[in-house]
Amino acid sequence: MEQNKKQEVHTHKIGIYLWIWGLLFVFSFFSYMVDYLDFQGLLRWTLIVTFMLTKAGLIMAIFMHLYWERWAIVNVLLWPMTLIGVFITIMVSESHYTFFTRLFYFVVGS
Amino acid sequence: MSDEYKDNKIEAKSADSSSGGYAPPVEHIPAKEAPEQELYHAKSFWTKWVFSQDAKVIGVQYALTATAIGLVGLVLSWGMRLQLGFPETFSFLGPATYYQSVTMHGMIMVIYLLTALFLGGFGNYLIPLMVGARDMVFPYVNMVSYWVFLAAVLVLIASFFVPGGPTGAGWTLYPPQAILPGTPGSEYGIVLMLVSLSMFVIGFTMGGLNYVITVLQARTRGMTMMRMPLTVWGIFTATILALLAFPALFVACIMMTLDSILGTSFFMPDIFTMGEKLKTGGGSPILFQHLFWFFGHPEVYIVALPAFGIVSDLISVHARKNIFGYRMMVWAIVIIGALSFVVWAHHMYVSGMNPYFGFFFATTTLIIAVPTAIKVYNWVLTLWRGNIHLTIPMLFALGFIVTFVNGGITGLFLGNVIIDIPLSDTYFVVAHFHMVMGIAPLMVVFGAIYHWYPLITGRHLNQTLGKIHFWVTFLGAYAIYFPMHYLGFIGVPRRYFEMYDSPYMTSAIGLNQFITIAALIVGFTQILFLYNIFSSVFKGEKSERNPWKANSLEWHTSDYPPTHGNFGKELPVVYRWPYDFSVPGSDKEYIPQDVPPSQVSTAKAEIT
Amino acid sequence: MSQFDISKLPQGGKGFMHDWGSDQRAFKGVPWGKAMMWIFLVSDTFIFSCFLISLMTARASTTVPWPYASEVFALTVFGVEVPLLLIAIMTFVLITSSGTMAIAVKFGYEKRRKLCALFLLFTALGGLAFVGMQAFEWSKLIFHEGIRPWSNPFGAAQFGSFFFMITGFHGTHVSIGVIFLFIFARKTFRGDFDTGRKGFFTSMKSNYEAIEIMGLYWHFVDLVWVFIFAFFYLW
Amino acid sequence: MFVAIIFALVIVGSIIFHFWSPWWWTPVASNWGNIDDNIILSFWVTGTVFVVVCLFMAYCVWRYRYRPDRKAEYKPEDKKLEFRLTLITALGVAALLAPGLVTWNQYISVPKDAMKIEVLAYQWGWNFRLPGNDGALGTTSVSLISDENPYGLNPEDPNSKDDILVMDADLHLKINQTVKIELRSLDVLHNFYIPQFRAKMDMIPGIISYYWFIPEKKGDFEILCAEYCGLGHYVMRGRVLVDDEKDYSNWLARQITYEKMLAQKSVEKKLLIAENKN
Ligand code: HEA
Ligand code: HEA
Ligand code: CUA
Ligand SMILES: [Cu+2]
Repeated sequence: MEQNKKQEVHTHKIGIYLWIWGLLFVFSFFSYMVDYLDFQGLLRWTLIVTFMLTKAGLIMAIFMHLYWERWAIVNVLLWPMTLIGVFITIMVSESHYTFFTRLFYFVVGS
Repeated sequence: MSDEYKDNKIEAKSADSSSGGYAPPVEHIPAKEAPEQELYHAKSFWTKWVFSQDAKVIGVQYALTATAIGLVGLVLSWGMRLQLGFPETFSFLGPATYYQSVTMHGMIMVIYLLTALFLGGFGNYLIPLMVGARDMVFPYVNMVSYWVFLAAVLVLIASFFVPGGPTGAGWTLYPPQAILPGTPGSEYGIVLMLVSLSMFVIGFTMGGLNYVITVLQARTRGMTMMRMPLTVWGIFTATILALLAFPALFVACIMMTLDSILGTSFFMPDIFTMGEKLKTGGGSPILFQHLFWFFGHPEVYIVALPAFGIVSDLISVHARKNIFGYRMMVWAIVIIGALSFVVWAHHMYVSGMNPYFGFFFATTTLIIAVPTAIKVYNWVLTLWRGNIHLTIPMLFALGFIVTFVNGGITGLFLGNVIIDIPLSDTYFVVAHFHMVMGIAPLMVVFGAIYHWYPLITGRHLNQTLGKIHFWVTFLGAYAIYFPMHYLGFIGVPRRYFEMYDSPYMTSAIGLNQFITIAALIVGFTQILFLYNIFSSVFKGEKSERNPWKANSLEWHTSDYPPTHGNFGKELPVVYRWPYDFSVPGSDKEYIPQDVPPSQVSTAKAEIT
Repeated sequence: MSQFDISKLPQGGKGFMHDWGSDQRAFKGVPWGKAMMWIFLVSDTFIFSCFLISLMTARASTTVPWPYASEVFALTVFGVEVPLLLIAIMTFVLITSSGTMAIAVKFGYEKRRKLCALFLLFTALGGLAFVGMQAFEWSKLIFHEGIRPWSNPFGAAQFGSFFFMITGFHGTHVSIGVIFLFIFARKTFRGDFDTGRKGFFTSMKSNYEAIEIMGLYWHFVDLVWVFIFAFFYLW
Repeated sequence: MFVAIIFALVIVGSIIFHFWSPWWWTPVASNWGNIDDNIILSFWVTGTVFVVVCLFMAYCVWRYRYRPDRKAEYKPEDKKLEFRLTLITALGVAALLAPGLVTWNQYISVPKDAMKIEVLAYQWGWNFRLPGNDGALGTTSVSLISDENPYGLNPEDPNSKDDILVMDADLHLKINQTVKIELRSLDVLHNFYIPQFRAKMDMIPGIISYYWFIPEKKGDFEILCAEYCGLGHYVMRGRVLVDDEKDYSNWLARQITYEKMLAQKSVEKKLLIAENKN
């Protein structure tokens, strides 16, 4: 009986998948162009991350059906990522610290 | 929601209304959301007892394996203590053997004994029974989980027999020292250790997914999250922590294995050793420490949270009183779990990391003390106005409170970054973590075994032996570790093979010998306990059904002890939380979770 | 006893409170296997995150220059150096296979056995192509560029270490996925999910939910590639 | 009865042990006496909580021990009480943390006038390097280490010429001279720890860590390596001698600089070559 219910919840027109597929292509192409056109610095950084997160969001929301799931599960899946966020923040700061002590105290480039 | 019951003197309802608008009417039985679980029915001896897919059997397998390897850890600790107390007398232990013992002792105790015992052992046995499921959701995966765990243990044991012996890098396995000559077992031992850990993680993940999904998706009708016994909450949260923390260990293991066998430089900076510069270079040893403790700190709560949960149930049942502040207890467990991911670098205050981290991590670390303190208060407030049976599980629970508070409080010293500076890497730390991890959760393990042994075997453990076991273990262990803090104050560093020639040690030789003797006595008492466990299977006093008069579902199965499938034809329906002891106005002293309100004579109790 | 009907439950934030406060299931209407796959993927996310965080740390703390990925991974086509060409193709292949997987899942739920099996097969072939190209890339790096896990001619040694480790780990995920895709394609085609034939190992029945679970895994592999692409190749 | 008494005795025994046992920390010999103050504060706050909680528990065990005719109270929660306890605990935590963080801030902020000293650790021993008259230490690299250049000093760096190399496990310090210790390791993790100074920090290969202190008492202190570094970890000790002005300059005068050592070595080398020629 669960099966029947699912049909309404999970089946979508094939079009939406093709759409997303196309979008993923486009965004991959954009991020490829970032490299091809050799953008540098903050611009490169922002563009790459934006495209990356957009693609990730599309895959999760549509292909993995997260958009249609109930909040109870969506929240459980996404909140742990804040822990990753903390870890990233700390490690960014840590690696800069390491880098600058090395520059300061050591003969660099050997 | 609980406002509804505000003016009602009994707030029994409170326990399950917190999480929102859903509170089924009193006699309402919700519809089944899913068909019955399909069970695997074993046909032969092998599939029934050895390659078993029954969570209860798997739980016992896990527990026995963990105990066996735990005894190895115990014996290693004797070797260490003999050397520390009587360095001249027991010179058969060289420094290499000593460091190998320390390492294997630490690793075995934390990972292969406590983690496996609490989650694999108690988790497997109790979760399905307590939430009213027939079995874990994926019995087959669950079985594989045990066998992978066993393989991991065997690899660990194998490392004792390879050339160079097991690794002697300390259980923290810090590179570069772990894989450089100058450390015992830096060639084969360390690789086997890393492989074994990786296997443990893989095996554990299979089991852990089962525990989590069983709690989330396989509860019986009426069993809301807020009606689960705290034991389940503790194990459930700990499992989630494990699923999120073990990845960091796994990654660290892979990277170090590559460093060790392929010569990569993930953790290898520019190093000059043995008269030459190594080819490796540019890596960061601190990175390993971050990865390790991103796993390591949650890990210590992985062994603490199940203990918190179980001890709550022991106290409640044996004091015949509902656990005080159930909701706060649940939230405390969840908050501790979440916070435990943002305190990891308190193990690295003196590691040479970016010094400004000290502010952040000291603050988060001390904040954890608040939810923990709430738990402690609620345990003792449960005793208040209870009707305390001083059974053996209760004694162990009391012992747990004393040792845990003692150890937790020394944690506050260490968490406060500036105080950690002189105390880090001294015996103060060793005393802290043995008190809070070596002794406190073990007290709960013992208490839990005395509590659930009748459920598993249908017989009681011998009470006299049990009393001796408790008193010697509790007083003895306290005598080992309380004075040990003061060694740390004097300045005695941990992981010192011996330092009798040092001015810091002169006053403390006697103390060290005392500690060794106490440790040996406590250690040998465990043999009594093991004897008790094995002989009581056959000779123990037969236990009647539900000997402790507990409410939770595991005592109310159709067969006693429970058999495959746990419950009879129909799964039980749950109407209340598991702590309805001494409900006022009721003629029953306790009301099991599956007793419908209509069968309880008073109007008031029906609220649950 | 009333029938359980998921469509009558509250939605959004209210639904969150309701589901967590309810009995039996916290994730309403989510089968066990799917819930398990989701939680596993969260755990796996932590693994990949740790890998990528380590990469970031190593890269940001080394004083030796980091090789410039878009040159290292350039491919010469008709005498022109095109940066990251192979990687771009690999990316497109993987995304495509993710698309076919999504469609296979759709057909699975509609119980269109043959179409479902067909698209699973497409997906598997896409995965296979991806692994093949990866193997080609590895051999090119090892044999032509002289990149080794422990050293490389372009700069920081960690470049090669992380490259082989992370793409290797991802490639393993893809390979495992491919194997299962083939198995599932066969099972679907044979009609196991319609007849409730018992599994070889578990001796349990399974149904089309298995396809959705497989799909989650496969999309996740694609998802991880999105991050690797950004962090390793483009950064 | 008996159980409650034993538990109470354990607590009382702990207090007695704490106050009357001979084991206590070594007298502080640096400016970090305020770390001791922090510890004492923690002792009082947490010690009180420990004693109160445990004695309360023992009291409950005695007062509410099993009686067949008694019925336990039924009390799921008491929001007010729980809130108060949370608040008190939070205040207690804040009281411990605030002074701790202030002291930590001092610990990581090195005074401007501090004299820099490099402590060099290797498996399993200690060496030291003092700046010469320029007050600065030269940069280093482990790739440069050789017989002529045991510290791996950068010969191009003008700061390194007059650096004083103390190739000995004894370090002398001038009393009341602020020092910033720069910690360097050649091979694995070590930790430079002197209990009387209260300060410690790991040394990590490939990075320089630091701390600072003012030695305020004359004396002879043992250095302990406080981070596990392999088989010789426990024998990796050294000495710090805190001297007065005069003894210190005497000692300093006996040390050689990098330049001098280079000169000496090249003389030796020439001699060696000359010998070989003969
Ligand atoms: C079960 C295991 C467990 C548990 C629960 C804890 C709990 C805590 N630990 Fe511990 N710890 C370890 C196991 C554990 N630890 C291990 C194994 C190590 C060493 C690893 C190694 O290096 O080998 C270690 C090391 C360790 C360190 C690193 C020391 C060092 O190496 O320099 C620190 C530092 O912050 C620390 C802090 C804490 C704190 C603040 C808590 C808190 O969670 C404690 C909270 C509890 C209480 C506070 C008691 C109850 C509270 C009250 C009764 C009220 C309190 C009153 C007031 C606050 C006023 N621990
Ligand atoms: C749960 C964890 C645990 C437990 C139980 C123990 C138990 C003991 N440990 Fe510890 N120990 C560690 C975890 C643990 N240890 C860790 C993580 C380290 C750090 C390693 C490192 O530095 O790398 C360490 C290090 C360590 C040291 C420091 C070595 C050094 O730094 O040089 C010492 C020294 O005395 C010591 C002694 C002991 C003693 C005497 C016992 C016991 O003998 C105490 C008394 C015994 C008991 C209370 C009963 C024990 C029962 C069982 C073990 C299992 C039986 C189970 C069943 C029957 C179900 N241990
Ligand atoms: Cu050097 Cu320990
Ligand atoms: Cu910790």
